[in-house]
Amino acid sequence: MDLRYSAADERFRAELRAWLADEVPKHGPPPPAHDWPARVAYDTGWQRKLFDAGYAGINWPKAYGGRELSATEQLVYYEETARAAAPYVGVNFVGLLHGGPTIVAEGSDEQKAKHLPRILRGEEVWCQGFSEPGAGSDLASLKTRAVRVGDEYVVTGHKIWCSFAHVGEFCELLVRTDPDAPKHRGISWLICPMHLPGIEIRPLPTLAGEGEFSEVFFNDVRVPVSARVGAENDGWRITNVTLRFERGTAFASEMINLQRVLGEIAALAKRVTRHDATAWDDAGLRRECGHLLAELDALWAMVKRSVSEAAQSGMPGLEGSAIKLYYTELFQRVSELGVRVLGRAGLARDDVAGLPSRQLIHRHLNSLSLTIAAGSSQIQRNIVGERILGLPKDR
Amino acid sequence: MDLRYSAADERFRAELRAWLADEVPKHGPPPPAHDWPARVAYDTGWQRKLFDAGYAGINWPKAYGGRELSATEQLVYYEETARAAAPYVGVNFVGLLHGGPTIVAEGSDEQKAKHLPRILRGEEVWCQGFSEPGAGSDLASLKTRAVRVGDEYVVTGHKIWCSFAHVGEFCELLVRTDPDAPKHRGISWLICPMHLPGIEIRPLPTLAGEGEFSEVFFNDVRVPVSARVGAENDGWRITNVTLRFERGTAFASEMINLQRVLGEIAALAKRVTRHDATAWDDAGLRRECGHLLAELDALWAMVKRSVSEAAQSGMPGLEGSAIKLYYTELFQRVSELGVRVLGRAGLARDDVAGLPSRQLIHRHLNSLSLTIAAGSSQIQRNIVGERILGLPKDR
Amino acid sequence: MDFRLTEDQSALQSGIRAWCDGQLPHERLAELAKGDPFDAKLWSGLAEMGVFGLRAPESEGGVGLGLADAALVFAELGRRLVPGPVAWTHLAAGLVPGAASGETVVGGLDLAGALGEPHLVEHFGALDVLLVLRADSVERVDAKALAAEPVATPLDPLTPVAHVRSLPSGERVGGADLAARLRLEGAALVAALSLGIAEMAQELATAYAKEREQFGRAIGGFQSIKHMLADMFVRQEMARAAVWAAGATYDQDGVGDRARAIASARVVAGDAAMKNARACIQIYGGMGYTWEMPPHYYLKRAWVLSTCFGTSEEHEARLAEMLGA
Amino acid sequence: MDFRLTEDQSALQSGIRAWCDGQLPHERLAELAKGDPFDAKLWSGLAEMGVFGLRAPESEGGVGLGLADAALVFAELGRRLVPGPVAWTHLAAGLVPGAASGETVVGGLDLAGALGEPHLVEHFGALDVLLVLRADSVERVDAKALAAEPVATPLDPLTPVAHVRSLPSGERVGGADLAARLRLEGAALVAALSLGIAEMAQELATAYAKEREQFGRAIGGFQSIKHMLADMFVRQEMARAAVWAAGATYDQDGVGDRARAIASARVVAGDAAMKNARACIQIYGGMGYTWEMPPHYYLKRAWVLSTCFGTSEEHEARLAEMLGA
Repeated sequence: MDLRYSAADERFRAELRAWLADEVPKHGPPPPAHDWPARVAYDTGWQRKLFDAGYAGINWPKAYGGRELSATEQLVYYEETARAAAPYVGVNFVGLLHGGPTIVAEGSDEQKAKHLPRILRGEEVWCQGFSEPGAGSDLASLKTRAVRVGDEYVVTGHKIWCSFAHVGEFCELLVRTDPDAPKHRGISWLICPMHLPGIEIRPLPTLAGEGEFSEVFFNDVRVPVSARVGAENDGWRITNVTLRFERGTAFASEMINLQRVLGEIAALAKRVTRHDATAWDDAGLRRECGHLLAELDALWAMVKRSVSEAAQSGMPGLEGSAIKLYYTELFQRVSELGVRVLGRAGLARDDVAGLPSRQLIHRHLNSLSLTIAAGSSQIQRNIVGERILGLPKDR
Repeated sequence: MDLRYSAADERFRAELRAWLADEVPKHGPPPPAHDWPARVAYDTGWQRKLFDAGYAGINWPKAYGGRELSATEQLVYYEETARAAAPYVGVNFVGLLHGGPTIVAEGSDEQKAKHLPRILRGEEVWCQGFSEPGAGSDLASLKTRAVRVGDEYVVTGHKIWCSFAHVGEFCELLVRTDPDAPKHRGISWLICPMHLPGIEIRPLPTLAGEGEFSEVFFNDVRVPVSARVGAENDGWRITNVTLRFERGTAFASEMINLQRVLGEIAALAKRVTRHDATAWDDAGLRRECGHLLAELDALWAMVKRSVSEAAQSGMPGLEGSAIKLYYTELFQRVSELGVRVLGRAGLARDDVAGLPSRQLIHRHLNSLSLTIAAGSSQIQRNIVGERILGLPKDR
Repeated sequence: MDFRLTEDQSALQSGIRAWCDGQLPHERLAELAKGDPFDAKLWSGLAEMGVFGLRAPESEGGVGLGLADAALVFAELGRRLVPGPVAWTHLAAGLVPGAASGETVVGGLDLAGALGEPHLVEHFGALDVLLVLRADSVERVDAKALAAEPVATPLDPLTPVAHVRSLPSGERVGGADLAARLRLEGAALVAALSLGIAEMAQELATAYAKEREQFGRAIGGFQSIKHMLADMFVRQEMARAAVWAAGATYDQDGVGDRARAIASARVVAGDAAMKNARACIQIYGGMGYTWEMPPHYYLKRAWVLSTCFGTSEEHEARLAEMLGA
Repeated sequence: MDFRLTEDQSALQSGIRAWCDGQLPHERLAELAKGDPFDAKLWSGLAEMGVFGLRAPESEGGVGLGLADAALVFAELGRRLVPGPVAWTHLAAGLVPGAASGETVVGGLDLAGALGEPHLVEHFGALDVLLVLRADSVERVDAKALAAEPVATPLDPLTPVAHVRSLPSGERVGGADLAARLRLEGAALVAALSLGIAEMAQELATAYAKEREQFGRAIGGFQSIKHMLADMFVRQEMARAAVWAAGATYDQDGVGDRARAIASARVVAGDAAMKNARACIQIYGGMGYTWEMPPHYYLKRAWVLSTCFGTSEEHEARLAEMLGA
């Protein structure tokens, strides 16, 4: 058990920190949430800068443009980018943290060569096509059909909660290739180009009001068989690879960010008044903040443990479900506290009287999806109970 | 919606309050928990005094020695006895709040005449014989057999969590009279005299360390058929009558008591020091107390609603499960707060330095059974979900 | 003592419920959110139903009912998220001419509590009069003559707010007693509105859990969902008991401490509204996270209410004082 | 950085676990509770395993390991509820002659925190020396010469306590720095013991939920139980991460703020111990409420620990100060 970073890690940290100190301010503030062309340019532009500086694909193979660094260097990367408040992965989320890692683990050499470098350079934006109106928690019951005709799949179906569909060039698409097999056995994982005829995209506004999500309709869309990742009908196993990446460390930067957010909430509490005192003068509120800090510290220690373990196995472990459960509910509690501290200013989603309502409320509203998306908390508890603790399955 | 008590109610209150003011101090403090003969004498002695003064069986038929008062007068009774810190029902619990009400509702005239007046006079202590080692939450799967031979049932089985078995004269005993019927259809409800040959009682110490509970073994115990309440194999329905009484207002006095307990905890918090201040000087602790008071007020209002409704129907409603859920978890939180306020004094179950450790710790330890006994919180949530909200049954 | 609704109360409750159900089906929420959610037609309907003059004496054109009745009515308004400064206008009946009849639309600012700053006024654009509660006075300000910056994006899409940077002193209409009374009654109305939110959130979630199938069965059959719903029901029923009791305690002499009953109702109902609305979103799953579905409107309104006429923390502190007295 | 246990650490952990499992199977708890739970044979076994001298330098007859290793060992002691003043004697190694070898049994009183009064000393009857921590000093008192009233019924049947009414001043062995260091290390040990409790409570409950059948199936198949167990597991793993990190942060320069890491571990592990022990009783159902079954011993010990070397509230307040700095 050695939590010290090596001299090499610290050199990497110093070099990265210096680079971020220069580049983050230069890249400017993010564009408004509704301005999608600007967001794409901002997010992919930042990714390109990372790539050019050698900071893209920290843990991806060198052969495809990654840096292939150690697990600890990845942690350093997370810590430093969070510390510098570097731009968030944004529209690169699916490519960098979902589809990309899946191709690294399961894709063919051609697929790797075609997609990985472009994802790392910010040239290829990906979107997600997993959930369907009837297949949410029960994702494996998905119904989007892919019928093989020659060397193409003809895809028909209706996907929902597709992140970045309206700006994505490729979609990680789950389809049913064998309708007669048991539900987990008939699924395939496709890389679907989003420019193909027959794809219709309809924005899906969320309670936060903005448009990262869409519904996507596939009407006889012809996807080449060569775009399938892994074997036909082996898509459920591959999906679980994808999800394990998501549940593991995809949110590592966010977790460290949350420590900064909590600090900002504490600072806000010192500014806002409650009767003749500040909100921070209240011992109960201070203890609540202290408790949240303890949980954030524990969470980050858990991520370090998980990364250390995964460094051996090469794969995030099942404890990713435990991390996701804890992280998502903790995020909601931290961000909810921010709204509470705002007091009446929280009735406005725009900054009023110099108080950071916009960001704090946006953060909390967004957080409401965390316990639902990527496997709800209920599903994660089932995974922990059944797959880790060995309890009997639900009937 | 009229929460005012009538002039008659208030006369009853004044009369009862005056009587309690005289009699409660005269009856003296309760004997030590381990001294069962003294406890029986104390509890039944108090019951006799209530009876003689006309305060026994407040809602029981006059024909059997009850007072047959209105629902509101019952509430007045609960309020005043709690206010006066009158002796708890103690060993009379099963007779007065469980078996007795069941006989009132479902017993034969002979059974009523035989048992009800004696219960009210404190002459007949009852005990419970419901749970079995293999039948807890799934009570209906009980296996204690009763084979009919002539005009007797020959009973064989093993009961657990029998309250007051070692001091009880009669047992409300659930037995299986038809082993071939579906589990809910083959149960009967017997009044089993505890002096019969073949009954063996083994005390079951609890985590609170004391002996209200026993295991009871029945070996070919011959119970007269005339002691069956209701029809043969109709015992499950009757049991649910019993449980509804238990979940409804059996704990009404305790609920009001809890308000006094919370006040005592607040008073304690003003006496104990934390650094240079008292525990009560902490705004967070005060708010926690305030929140608990709000919940206690809501609970008592809910009981009043339930009593008003039951006054029409004559039976406690299903909302008893909601009351039980709320009450039991609230009781645990109130009593747990008491232990927390004790600080280091809570390491002793005897009073140290003039702090009321004995009572506060005893109360909290006892409270741990509340979410388990009489249908666990999990079972109550199923009842609320399925029987009130109409959700599909567990598979 | 009879804690059941009287026949009149049942009729009042079902009348207002039927009207609100008709006026504000859930499909209308997203539509209302697009423009100014203050709807003059809806407002005059509320006025005709007697919502504002409910407790004003019949001699003054009011209905002459009590706070218990008002609590029933406001729970119904909460169930359907009726937009507009309903609580302030109701409180102003008898103080501000035209409030009882709804002709004068009255909003307010409560500056006597912990959350004074910044001065955000709900439904400012619709107001004729702004009541300002201070610890020692109640003032009325001409809203039409007041400068305020509308907030482009309110938290609750059905509760527009405007920022009043500089608040002139207004015409004094009462002192500390009136301010205290209005804050107390306001807290009771907030509790009732919150009860309505808790109820509807539970009903929506229960209905959805019966319909929505995953893994080949309705999700309400899974204990994790079933037990969440059971807890929602329990919270709602406890809140209902507390809110009804608060109204009756306020109206009827000798029942109990009025301030305590209202503070308790406010704490329990506020908690129920917030937790049930959160749980409703979670049970709806992905759909609960969409703008089109009703759950988020309930959470956002619960949030707004949590800042009105004293926070839960303030009411808890007040209850603790009573406990410690 | 490698957060996994080294081979030596794994060996240390499994060695102490095997020993504790052998010495203190759950059947022994009720038996130990009948007499004086301080067992001299067990104590010398702990001494031989190096539990007390673990961090003392090898030159002084200690093992020369760090707080991270001590945390592993104390988690194992927590898993089996090892009775005796293990934390105080461990802390006293190097300060009190004979402590490192276990020959001198050392207990203590922490008077620097919020919970000074009343002076209840754990395992008083077994003590040779009493350490008294004050804000500005550490004193040693001859326990054998001290008058104390044994408490007839301790909360934790395995932790007898005695009341010291009048505490004489003892021999000064250090000042404010030493007191602060011992309180910090003590909090880390309490966190580790709590982690052990959280773990074992989860393991007991999981095993029981697989075995116990109701409604024709193992109760662990019902989501309400399954999800409680999942939450118990999550709490335990987060506590483990925090406790291990606290130890390593304390031992290794440049990793982080020592006081913060320990306070965080103490808060999270204390919470995990208390909640898991409570949940364990609930999952055991009626059996969890009996004296004979192990769950209640875990809850009671968690309770005792919650009063040692600073309450959770104190550690939270300290963390808030760091956050606000």
